[in-house]
Amino acid sequence: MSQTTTATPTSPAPTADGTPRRRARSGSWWQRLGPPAVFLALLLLIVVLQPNFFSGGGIRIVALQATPILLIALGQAIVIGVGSLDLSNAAMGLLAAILTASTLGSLGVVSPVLCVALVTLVGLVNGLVFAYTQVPSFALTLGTLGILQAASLVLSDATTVYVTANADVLAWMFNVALAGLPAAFWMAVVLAAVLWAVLRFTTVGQGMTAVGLNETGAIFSGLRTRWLKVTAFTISGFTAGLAGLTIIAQSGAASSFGLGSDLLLPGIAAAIVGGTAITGGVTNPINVVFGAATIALLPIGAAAVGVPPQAQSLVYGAVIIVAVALTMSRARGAVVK
Amino acid sequence: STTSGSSTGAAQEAIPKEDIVLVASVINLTNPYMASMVEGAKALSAELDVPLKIVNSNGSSQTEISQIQAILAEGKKVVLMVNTVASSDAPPIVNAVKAAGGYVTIWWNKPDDFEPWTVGDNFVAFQKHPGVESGRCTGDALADGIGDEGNIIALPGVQDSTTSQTRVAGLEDALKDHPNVKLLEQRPANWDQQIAFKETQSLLAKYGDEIDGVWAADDAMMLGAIEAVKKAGRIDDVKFASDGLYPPTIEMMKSGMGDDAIVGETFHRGYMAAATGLYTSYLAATGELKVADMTKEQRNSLFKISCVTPENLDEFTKYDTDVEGWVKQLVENGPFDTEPATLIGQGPEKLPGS
Amino acid sequence: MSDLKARPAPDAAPAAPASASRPRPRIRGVGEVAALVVLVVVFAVLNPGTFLTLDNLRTVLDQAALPLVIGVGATLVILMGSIDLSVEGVMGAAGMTFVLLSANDRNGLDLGLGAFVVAVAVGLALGLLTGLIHTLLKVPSFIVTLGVWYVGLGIATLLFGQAAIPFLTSDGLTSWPSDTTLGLPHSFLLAFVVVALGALVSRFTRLGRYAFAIGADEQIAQDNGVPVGRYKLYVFALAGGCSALAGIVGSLQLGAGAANVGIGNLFLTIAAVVIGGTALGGGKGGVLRTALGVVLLTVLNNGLILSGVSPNIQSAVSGVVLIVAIAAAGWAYRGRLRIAK
Amino acid sequence: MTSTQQDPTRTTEAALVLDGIDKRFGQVHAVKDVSLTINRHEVLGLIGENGAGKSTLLKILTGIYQPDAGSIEVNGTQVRFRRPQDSVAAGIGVVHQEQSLLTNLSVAENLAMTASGSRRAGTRLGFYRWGRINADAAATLDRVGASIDPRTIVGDLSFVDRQMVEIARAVQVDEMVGGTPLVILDEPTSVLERNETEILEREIRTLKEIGSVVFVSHRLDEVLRICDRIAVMRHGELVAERRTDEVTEDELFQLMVGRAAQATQRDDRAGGASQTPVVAVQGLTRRGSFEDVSFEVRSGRTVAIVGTMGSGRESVCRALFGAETWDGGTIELEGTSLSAWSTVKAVKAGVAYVPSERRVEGMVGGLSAAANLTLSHPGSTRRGPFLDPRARNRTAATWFERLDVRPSDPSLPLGSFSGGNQQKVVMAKWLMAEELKVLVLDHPLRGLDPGAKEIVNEQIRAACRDGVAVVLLPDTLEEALEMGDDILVMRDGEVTGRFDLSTEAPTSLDLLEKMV
Ligand SMILES: Nc1ncnc2c1ncn2[C@@H]1O[C@H](COP(=O)(O)OP(=O)(O)OP(=O)(O)O)[C@@H](O)[C@H]1O
Ligand SMILES: Nc1ncnc2c1ncn2[C@@H]1O[C@H](COP(=O)(O)OP(=O)(O)OP(=O)(O)O)[C@@H](O)[C@H]1O
Ligand SMILES: [Mg+2]
Ligand SMILES: [Mg+2]
Repeated sequence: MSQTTTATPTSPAPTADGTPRRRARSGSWWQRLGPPAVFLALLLLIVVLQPNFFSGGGIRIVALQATPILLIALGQAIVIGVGSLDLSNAAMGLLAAILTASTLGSLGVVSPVLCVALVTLVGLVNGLVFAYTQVPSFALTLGTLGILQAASLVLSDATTVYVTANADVLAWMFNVALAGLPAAFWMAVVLAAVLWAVLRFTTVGQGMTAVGLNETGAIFSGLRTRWLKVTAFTISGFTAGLAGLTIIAQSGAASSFGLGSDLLLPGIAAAIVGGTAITGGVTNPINVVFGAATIALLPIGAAAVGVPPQAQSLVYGAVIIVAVALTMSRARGAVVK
Repeated sequence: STTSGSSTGAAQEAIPKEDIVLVASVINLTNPYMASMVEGAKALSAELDVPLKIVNSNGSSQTEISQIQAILAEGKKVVLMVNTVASSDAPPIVNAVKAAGGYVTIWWNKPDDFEPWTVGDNFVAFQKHPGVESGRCTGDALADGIGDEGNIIALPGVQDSTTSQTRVAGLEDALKDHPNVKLLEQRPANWDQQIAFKETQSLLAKYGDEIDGVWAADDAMMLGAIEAVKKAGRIDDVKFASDGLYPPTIEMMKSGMGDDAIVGETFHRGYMAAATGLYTSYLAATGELKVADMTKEQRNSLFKISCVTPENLDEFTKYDTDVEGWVKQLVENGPFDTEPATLIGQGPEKLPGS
Repeated sequence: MSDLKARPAPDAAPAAPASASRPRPRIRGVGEVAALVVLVVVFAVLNPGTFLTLDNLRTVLDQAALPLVIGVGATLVILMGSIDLSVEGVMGAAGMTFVLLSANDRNGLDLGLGAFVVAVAVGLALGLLTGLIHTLLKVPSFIVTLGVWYVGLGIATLLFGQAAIPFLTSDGLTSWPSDTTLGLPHSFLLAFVVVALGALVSRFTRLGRYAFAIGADEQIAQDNGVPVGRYKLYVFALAGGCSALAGIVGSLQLGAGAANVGIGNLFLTIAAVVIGGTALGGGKGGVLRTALGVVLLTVLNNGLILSGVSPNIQSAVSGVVLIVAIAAAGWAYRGRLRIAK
Repeated sequence: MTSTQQDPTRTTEAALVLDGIDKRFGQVHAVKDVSLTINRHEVLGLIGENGAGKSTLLKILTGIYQPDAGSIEVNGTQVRFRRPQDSVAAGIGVVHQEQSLLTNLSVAENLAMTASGSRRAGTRLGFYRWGRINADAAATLDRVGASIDPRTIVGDLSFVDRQMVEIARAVQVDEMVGGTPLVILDEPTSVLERNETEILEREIRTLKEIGSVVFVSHRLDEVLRICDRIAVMRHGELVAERRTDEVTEDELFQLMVGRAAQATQRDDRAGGASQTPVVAVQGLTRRGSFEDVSFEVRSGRTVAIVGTMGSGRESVCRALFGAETWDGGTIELEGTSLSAWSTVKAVKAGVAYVPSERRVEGMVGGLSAAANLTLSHPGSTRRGPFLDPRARNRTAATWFERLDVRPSDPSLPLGSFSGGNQQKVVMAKWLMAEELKVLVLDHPLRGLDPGAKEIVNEQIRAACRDGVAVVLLPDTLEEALEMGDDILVMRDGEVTGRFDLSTEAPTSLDLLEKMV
């Protein structure tokens, strides 16, 4: 309505104060290019120090290791994007891995589908409890983390669960390579691209960004903020489930303390090194790919360059800080918490 | 023992010594056992005059696997000994080593049905000390130590570790012969001194003076438990038994800490394990050991573990003063016949009663 | 990362003109206290004869000591809207420093009280480093402190070297935390003093008040003349100092140096801060509330052990209790405009 | 930054001299070469359209922004304000356009915060002296006639009370410097009711005795009444300085906007335009906020609700929009009684709400203006679940032109627009909706310049013509009389008076009588 009315322009010169178009906002190009740049710089440094890195397939190893981190980080980045945090998603991935390992033999192809679905459901429940009880996500998912850890222990009978048959259902993920990198990695990259498109080109994505930037404003705009948050947590569950599958594809076994049991902090770090603002509303899943690659590169690079093992932890910590310091978007005067 | 089955994988080619790099992968660098492993690897590296790299997994499977892969990617022929963080790490590591044409021996953890001979020559061997034996020997000692009557608590390691599980199974089996000794409760303490301290504190609060003995799956946890018991003022009334005979444990046993509080231990050494594992791989790499000709016992091996009590302690302390000497012997006698860690049987280990 | 909507309903003010009467007292932390009472009653019923004993009380207090000390720093940091994940790393570095500079079986150094001073200084320095990177490079505290966590562990690992575990050799020293005065373990008394100081600092000093101000709105605080950067630095240093102190006490409890002396303390403390009701978004909460949260969690852990809950599912029980306690405490405040993050 | 000798207005009485001040934000040239003198014992009015650069200039004066060029002289000495404290130390107190109190702290503490660097500090060696701080705060609050307990947490105060605290904080600089203070008030009255404005005027006169005041307001009558001299800004430049006694309101308008004011005659008082009530409120009650409120809004009509602080009218509006619950009574929307009402349902049903607290509630500052514009009712700017950026930019461009939003680039983040321009976008976000039925406006003109006011008012009237029912909480009684078809007076949560302007012609006094 009211398209019918036209207001009398009250100013004779609407262009006088009108500024020239400027598409690029200050710092935004770096926000876009920072994460890949940091990854490439780090890679360059490693190649200079260890020229065999490429020929030995270093990149393939980085992609291999980056895959589960990336999947966890993508979900985390979406949740951080709505201004929350999901401390339980790595544990969901591990649970999915354990369930898949114990059912793949009997259920075949159905098993991974079921397991991912189940973990997605856990994410959904997380989101619902969060939205309706309003327990801060940090506390809620810390609680869920505890529950999931116990579930993993109980379901695995506190031992390592091995895939007994049908391993081929998942093995292709790392056996098949495209352009020298494992299929699972490309799968995760495609997922990142899809999430990027969702955030950029859909109303749901725009809604999630709005919630992350100013939830009150989103509420007063009539957005279904609860559902947007539930969606974010559900996505986190889904990507965690996929991460679980990659763990099985990699090792054919899973246990509560084995591979995949320590993806939480790398996942968060990857999201942030990928330019995700911890305060919410700024998420670029494509850059999270580089964030994950950077995080995966650190231990590999450290070993390749020959950092003494005692000092690796120290170097790792320092590099994370430097990487984020370089990729952070700092609008002038912006508040950083 | 039988000879190994069909060897899949590429035919074994002798690798010139100059192309070899030794790699020892350990779980962390702040546990005395791991420190001892590094010491053994270094001694072997010096003895063979082959360069060595250490991988510090920092308790993370992810870190472990990626660092090993990174080293494989450098192009040198890798001769590897891994103390896996978790059993499930073994397949990806072995596969990566195989793809790169290196040779690997795994220590302590692997899936039971993941046998070296089904993988091929590159997975040279899996080695460990029997856990059941360890649990039996310390369980018996502890039961005897508290006078064959009373209550004990147990501190297993990380819950999903087979090493810990077999040791606990041994303990439980040993207690069958001591009907008056009751295992009150088990609290996993993740191989960690600090966690063991807290868990023991809690259990002391729960059971008070009922506790007569503490069993731990390794010495780091026992040391935490001892501290907690000391602080509760009960060090003279409680007995301890555990696995590993760490240097501080030796001191405590010698000095008769408490009222001779430590009653049972086992002897096996990180440096022996690491050097044995690395040397086995090395022999395969250089072709001195034809993997195809190795017996199953040699490829999935159990090595001797010795029960230590305050009485026979001196028999074992002598080894630690001369690590280089022991490694020299290893190189002389081969990986399977060097006292006190000689090959005694084939894995996987059977749990009592199964 | 959570806060109640700051906005009051402007017209909802009481009908009477805002008279000069004292503002209505705010009853805070009732939910948490109730939860604590419920836990104590439940455990007392489940474990007659073991839970409500002096020995067990001492155990609980001794175990609460480390998170209480850490909680003071963590609360101030979180009040500013930042977070400190470096706790366990700083504890490792400071603890190892302390052990290696005290009477120990690794080296001949024994600086006595000097060891204590140097170790605390290590914590302060790491905290200062955190603060500097955070304020000068504007890296989010989440990441800086994550990095410093690893750096701290790295320092501890380097100090540990490859020799045997360094043991403290002075029994007087190692028994200090669990020795009692007035029936209470020294570790707890120390924690009590630290918490009391923390409460005073946050109520009566510029440092504490500015932490609240920064947490409410950093930009406004800056515009109101609060030197935000400088005070952030102080608070992070203070938090580093608290972690260092905890690392020292932890090492004394262990009687030995261990790089992971702080293991498990980070999440425990942050959970306690959150349960206490300090908003992760900053600006609201307090040291005493965190202390309440710590006691709640310690009692919960202790009670679960006494009740013989299987270790496999203990984390689940803790998780459920954590969620239910916070949900219950905040149930009355749920609202369509409330922002939970 | 050469001498300021050429400045003709400069006298020895100058308290503050600005010379060639220039400031850019990226491409936006917010302040262009402004030279201005503020004399002692003078109230200087600063006016200009939204986005003219007033607030920016004042933020430079208070050390929040650094100028790109130019110099500042205080009492004859050149100064540089690197931080807000520097300007406080120089005796400059300020009420910013946006409220800048720390809502989690007490009133006293907020007042002490600015003072902490100065002589009157309530801290010693870093320790707070609460007794001292509270006493000082009480004295300061007394001066501005605010009866607020200094221990109250600011978050618990009403918007108006908070404004009084801000003013108190600004005027206390004189006690700190002991010299001649300069108090800067950036639109302090936009949220105040008449009686509070009077207190403020009195305070300004007192301040004038000892120092100087810079006063920004879009209410030209107020400016003429309060100020001695008026400086006019347009597009970042200082375009005129006039003595109050030699200028009229119309002239000021012309100077500000660059053209004459249009007579705002209402010609379309919609009599009994439509018979169906769009909104019918019956006995609505919310404990502690309002009680037994009943009214109807018919299609095409405007109900203006007036009342002082605590009247509960804002709560009623929020209930209409689903942002607040109610305990008793009913709201009917086109004949259907509302239950489990929420903002989501309200927006779907065509209810719009322009909140008074724009920055937090009205918009998402980090999103582009175009995204904000289409956030609630994407309408034709989406295809299924997908956004259609081109359609969106077209729509945004249309509305930008219609409301004369500046800068004219809708892809900039809305947060970077000036307050008035933000308000225009927030209005447009609702006006663009085809399904718009009810427009709930909480102080929609707050912070708008006269030109923008006209635009927005015209939009409201146009919406009315299209059959929208409007509920309006006006800034002033005059606005209520101008825009309303019906007027509802509320006091202490109850309706105390009703006027149908098509049959009655109440005066402001009639309304005031029922308000207090
Ligand atoms: N921090 C900032 N970043 C970018 N642009 C800004 C910033 N602050 C102000 N501007 C721009 O500078 C110009 C002047 O804004 P300013 O707030 O000074 O106007 P104003 O005269 O106070 O307007 P109003 O009457 O609406 O308050 C506007 O175009 C605004 O968009
Ligand atoms: N404005 C405030 N904001 C927050 N807390 C306050 C405030 N004023 C007082 N308090 C708290 O209430 C306590 C008592 O304050 P009160 O003003 O009654 O003290 P007082 O008797 O005036 O102190 P003094 O002896 O220093 O003058 C203070 O110690 C402080 O903890
Ligand atoms: Mg302004
Ligand atoms: Mg403005």
